[in-house]
Amino acid sequence: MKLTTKLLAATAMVAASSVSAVELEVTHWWTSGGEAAAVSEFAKAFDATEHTWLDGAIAGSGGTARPIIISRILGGDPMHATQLNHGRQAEELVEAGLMLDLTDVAEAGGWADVVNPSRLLDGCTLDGKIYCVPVNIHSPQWLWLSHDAFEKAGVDVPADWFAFVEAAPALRDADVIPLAMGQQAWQTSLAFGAIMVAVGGTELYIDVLTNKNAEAAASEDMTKVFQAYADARSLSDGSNVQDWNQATNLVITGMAGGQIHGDWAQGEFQVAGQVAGEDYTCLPGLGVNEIIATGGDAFYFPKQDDPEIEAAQKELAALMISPEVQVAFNLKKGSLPIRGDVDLSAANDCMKKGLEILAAGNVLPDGVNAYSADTAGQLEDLMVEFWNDTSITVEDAQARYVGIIESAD
Amino acid sequence: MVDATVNALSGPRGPKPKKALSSTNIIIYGTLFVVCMYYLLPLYVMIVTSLKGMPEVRLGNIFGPPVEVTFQPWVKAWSEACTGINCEGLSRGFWNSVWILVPSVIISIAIASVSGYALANWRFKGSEVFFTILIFGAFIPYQVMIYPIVILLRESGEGITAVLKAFNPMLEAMGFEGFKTFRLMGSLSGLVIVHTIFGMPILTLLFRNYFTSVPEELFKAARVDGAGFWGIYFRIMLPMSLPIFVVAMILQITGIWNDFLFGVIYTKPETYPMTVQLNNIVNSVQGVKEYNVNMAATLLTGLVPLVIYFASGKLFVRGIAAGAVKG
Amino acid sequence: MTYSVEIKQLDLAFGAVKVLQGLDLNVSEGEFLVLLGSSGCGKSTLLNCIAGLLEITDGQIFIKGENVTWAEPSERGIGMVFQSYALYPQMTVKGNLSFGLKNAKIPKNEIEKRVARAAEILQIGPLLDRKPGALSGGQRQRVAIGRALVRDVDVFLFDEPLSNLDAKLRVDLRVELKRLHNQLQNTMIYVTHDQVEAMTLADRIAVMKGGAIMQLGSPDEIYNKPRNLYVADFIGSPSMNFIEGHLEGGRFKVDDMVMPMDGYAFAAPQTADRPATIGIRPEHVVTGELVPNAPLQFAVDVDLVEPMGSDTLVYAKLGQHPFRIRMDGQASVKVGETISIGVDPSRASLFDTATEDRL
Amino acid sequence: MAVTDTGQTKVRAKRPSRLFKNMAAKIAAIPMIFTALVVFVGCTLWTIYHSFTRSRLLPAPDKWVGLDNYERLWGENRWLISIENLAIYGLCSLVLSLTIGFVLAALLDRKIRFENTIRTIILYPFALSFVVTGLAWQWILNPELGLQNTVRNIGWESFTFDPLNNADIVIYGVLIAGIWQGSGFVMVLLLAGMRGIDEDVWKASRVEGIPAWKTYIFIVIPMMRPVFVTALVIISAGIIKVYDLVVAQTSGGPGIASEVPAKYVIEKMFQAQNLGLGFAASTMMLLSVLVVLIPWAYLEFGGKKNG
Repeated sequence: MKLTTKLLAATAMVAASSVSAVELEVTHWWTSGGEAAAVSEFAKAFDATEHTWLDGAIAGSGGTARPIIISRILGGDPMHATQLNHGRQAEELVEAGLMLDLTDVAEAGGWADVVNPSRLLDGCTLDGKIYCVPVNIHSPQWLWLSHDAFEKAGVDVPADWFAFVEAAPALRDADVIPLAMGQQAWQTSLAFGAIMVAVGGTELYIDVLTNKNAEAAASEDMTKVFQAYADARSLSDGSNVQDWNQATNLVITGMAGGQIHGDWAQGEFQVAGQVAGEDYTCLPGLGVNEIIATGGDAFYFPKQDDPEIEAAQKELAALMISPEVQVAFNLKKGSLPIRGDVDLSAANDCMKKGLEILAAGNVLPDGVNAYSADTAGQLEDLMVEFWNDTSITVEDAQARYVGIIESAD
Repeated sequence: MVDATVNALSGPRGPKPKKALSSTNIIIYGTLFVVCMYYLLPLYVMIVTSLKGMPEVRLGNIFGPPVEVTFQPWVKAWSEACTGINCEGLSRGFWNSVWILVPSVIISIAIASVSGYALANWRFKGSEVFFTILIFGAFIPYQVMIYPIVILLRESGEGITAVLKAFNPMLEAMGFEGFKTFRLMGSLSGLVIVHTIFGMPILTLLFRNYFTSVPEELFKAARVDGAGFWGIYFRIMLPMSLPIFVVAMILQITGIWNDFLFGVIYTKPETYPMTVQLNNIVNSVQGVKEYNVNMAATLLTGLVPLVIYFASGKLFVRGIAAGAVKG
Repeated sequence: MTYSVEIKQLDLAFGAVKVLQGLDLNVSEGEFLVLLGSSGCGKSTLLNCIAGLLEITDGQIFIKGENVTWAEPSERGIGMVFQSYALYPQMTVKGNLSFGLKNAKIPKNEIEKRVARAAEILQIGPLLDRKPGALSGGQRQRVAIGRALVRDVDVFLFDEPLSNLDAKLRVDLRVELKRLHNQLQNTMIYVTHDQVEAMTLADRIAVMKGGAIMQLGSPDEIYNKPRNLYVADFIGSPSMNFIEGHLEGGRFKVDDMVMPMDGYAFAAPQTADRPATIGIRPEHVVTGELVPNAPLQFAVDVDLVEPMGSDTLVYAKLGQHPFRIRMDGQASVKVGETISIGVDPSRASLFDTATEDRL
Repeated sequence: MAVTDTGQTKVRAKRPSRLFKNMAAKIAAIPMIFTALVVFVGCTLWTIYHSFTRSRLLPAPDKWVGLDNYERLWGENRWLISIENLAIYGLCSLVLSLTIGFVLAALLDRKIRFENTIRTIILYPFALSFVVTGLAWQWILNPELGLQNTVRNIGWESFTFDPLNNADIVIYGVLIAGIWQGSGFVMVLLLAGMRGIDEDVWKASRVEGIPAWKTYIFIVIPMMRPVFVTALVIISAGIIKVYDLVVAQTSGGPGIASEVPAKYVIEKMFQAQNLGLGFAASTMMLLSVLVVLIPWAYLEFGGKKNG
């Protein structure tokens, strides 16, 4: 421990009486440039208290990190705090009594009043108790477009998905990959969700993903969605990257025309020094339906048997949701803050678009929340398989999709 | 089979190719040359890539030697490459691997050699049955046992904690600090146990076969001379089986160093072994993939087993063959 | 009297396989006993039981009157010499000799004294600091004997100690062993499959077969009065000629030949008529000018002649029966020839064909 | 005292208890017994049992569902693809590594010069981990900057070799790396077997004027049957465990085209939070090992009792 922290800790000890300085190990999978910058805002804020943030970044996507996090919690070696998508993912862990109950912190901070949309807090609630801190709102349905690329192709930057599809041949002629796509399953699945909102509309989206209506999944509208998705995959020929930020990088460098991806992609543009509206354009809801599904990240605090640590955990929880930290974090992350009462004048073009949509209440629940990790995994597998295997017909894919929805839990 | 593998080193047995420049000879040496190229190619590519700057890498000639040699990628891979906001490079993984390796190798070899010795010289009722199960266990896919072992480690960690904490009131009364929670899961000691367990079948087989090949009369003579179980082990068997211990060490060092699966499942980021950290560094991208750094990192990770391999020569061959082939 | 080694009703079984069964054996103080038999007869197993290296199933073993049935090998007061020498390769000769003494916590100067004495007896003084790898086979075997010697024990056990040596060395060491026994006067139990070793070394020989002792007796008894067909066949080289026939009124009859068994010492005075087998050692057959003096005379047809230098071995036919004759090395016999031979029934052996026991 | 000073004076006259006989050996063998019984047998049975339960994030021994997990498993495309990949990878790497291994062994056996050097070169990849192997080949097979690009730069513009981004052939891309890593090992095994053959066989065939290749095929190979069988079993056991190579080289991609069962199991257990399905899949892996192992064990140990 550094001397300054020691001194800080000493003074804090006097101030906060019984609370002594502890190190909290926090795991997360925010390892891309923009994400890492954002998470260090948390770390900075927490280190400013008498405690220390011990970073446990786990590289790779949530898919790699979640197993590590969960196996450590189950294996009796829980970290002190961890990122997890809220919703069904952590349900069993909470049920098994492995997570710290944050209800008293939430009540003290009046979370119920400040968190907007309130659905985010619902995701953290089980049997009336709150177990996690939502830290941001992420909406996956965005289309990111490279001005450079369209300039090369000599066409205007399209205003919506359909215009983008029309412009694709021109991009091809200019040796630009129209659509960048990382090959990990969750990315193709995300694109499917975005196309579903844009092409199929919100009703279909809610019906299938929230109500788990297999009939709706078998409908003709859904066939159109699959068709559009099939078209999209042909646009991504030549995009041989794995990670989402590599795909985003193709857009940033003008090697690809666009990418369907969540608002966190913005962080990468920011790190690359690009300006929204000048170097790139973002279209929420793919520019068709200006509506966004609101997922997001949340932090859980696995139970410890040390009261000192527990106090520090609660302190961190309160800190994460505090206005200043929310602003600092979300500006870097490119996501929206979970409270409406903060000043985001520093936000850029894209973020403001998101804030407006949020303020207008054009929000959808996120698919992730409604399904178990198991079903979500099956859907992802189907999407990535379909995306990569052109021999699967639209009909086959839809039939299998319906099958998964029917047996979903 | 240990003996048979020694044959492998004893010299060729096939027909001798006729004249120095016969067509058969040209075909043989030609084929072998091409084969050697294929095996050397990736190592060569890794080395040249790791010595190039990124602009040169992007030119796209992976086989070309570096125009301008730079060691920057090596430095970066060792001490600067990032996973998340930790930018300590591979060095942390290297030391983790060392801390995993040393106790794992010592403990697994100690336990397996004693087990092999008991099986070879002190058979008791059921010992062959346990041994058979052990050998069959070597073929069980790890995936079948991974999850229950998580539970085993957690429970024994809790058990040990409970035992230790029982002493706490006493220790505190004496003015000492009490024991903290002891964890096997996620800790280095847990991984050491896992490596010891999974190294057991092959090592036990290796030692059992070796000790069986030691003339039984030697063992009898020692018993007549009044030496017991441990006396014979330490005074007679151990001093005469140093080569097999070296073989076992080579086997374990390469095996444990190269492990990925157990490292990823039974540790946490701070204790990740080098292989896992390598995978993370290479697959966690900040903007552009730095292929030269990736290749430097890859080579660094492969360095320890390569050094062991080139240094140990024939013993390595003996080790893998003996470990793999039933005796 | 107390025997040096006393074995009572010894049973040994590996699972269902009974290796030794109800075996009794007494060895007197200072006796040189040889356990002789072909491989698998149980002789080495018996030795291992005496040494305590094999746990017996039932029975008792006494050494010097002490019940050592369940004692550790080192507690029995025995020393053992093995076929493969079994020297500890990483120790010097001296280390090998003193290992057992160190284990028994014998004082250092006492160890020195005993090692020096053993080295002197066996003439291995100059070798003390060498490792076994640098010794010849004969030297190794001496060290192995020395290892038993230093322990100052009552009973020496030898497990085929000369089998790994070449023929000439074997003879030399055999002589030396005999001398050693004369000098030390210890009890020695010696396992071998080599009848020459047995005959030359033993005070008594125990011929073993199938885990049982077939005959226990002096070399002379074993050779001249084999108790059954097996022992008769096993001892002697070339082995005894056997001809199956009938015993009728004290005469042996086969085909149209009749042999009066005059001078033959029957085990029982009035032996009833029965199918019997006569055994005649090839070296007990006389030829040439000695034939007329022999009590019985026959004519045989020569099939094959094996000149061996010192002797000539003749394969012949006595009527329908193959018959081997050991003749002088100078004898000139040709294949196809018919020669006359003489036999002394008092030197022959008669066995009951059914029970195979000596009559 | 009858017993001399080299022995202890206290002599046991009574038969010691069977349990305490050989006590030191039994104590020393405890770790081995623990591994055999608790880990290998216990954990395997535990997993098999739980594969019949509806265990999700946590094991749920009381939620018995019979064969549901297995039905789901075999109805799932990703599993079928994993199995198909394993079959292709397994078959090809068996055939290729045995063929390559044998040919190389035969070449090295022909009294050539530099034998040690060549053997060292062929075997060194085996010392490397699968992660290192996978990453090295990922780089070589990189379409933009790797082999394909180099060949195109030389002038063969239409040259296409991009297995890692083509779902149809990605498994062969993994195979190239796998063979590179493991064939040297097979060669060493076979070479050892080859040199274990009586040299008189070669003398006899030379006396009878049989050409070398015929001697190899009709005499040497049949004589090496046990070595081949052993190599086969070891390669097969290794193939079923393939995990790190795929994770490092392709992460199962593109899409799910290079998934393998071992990866499927890990992901179902720790990621999709469907332990039951993961257990079912790992039980299937175990079954496939037994399919190879039992006939082998029968052949090897069927006649004689002792291993």
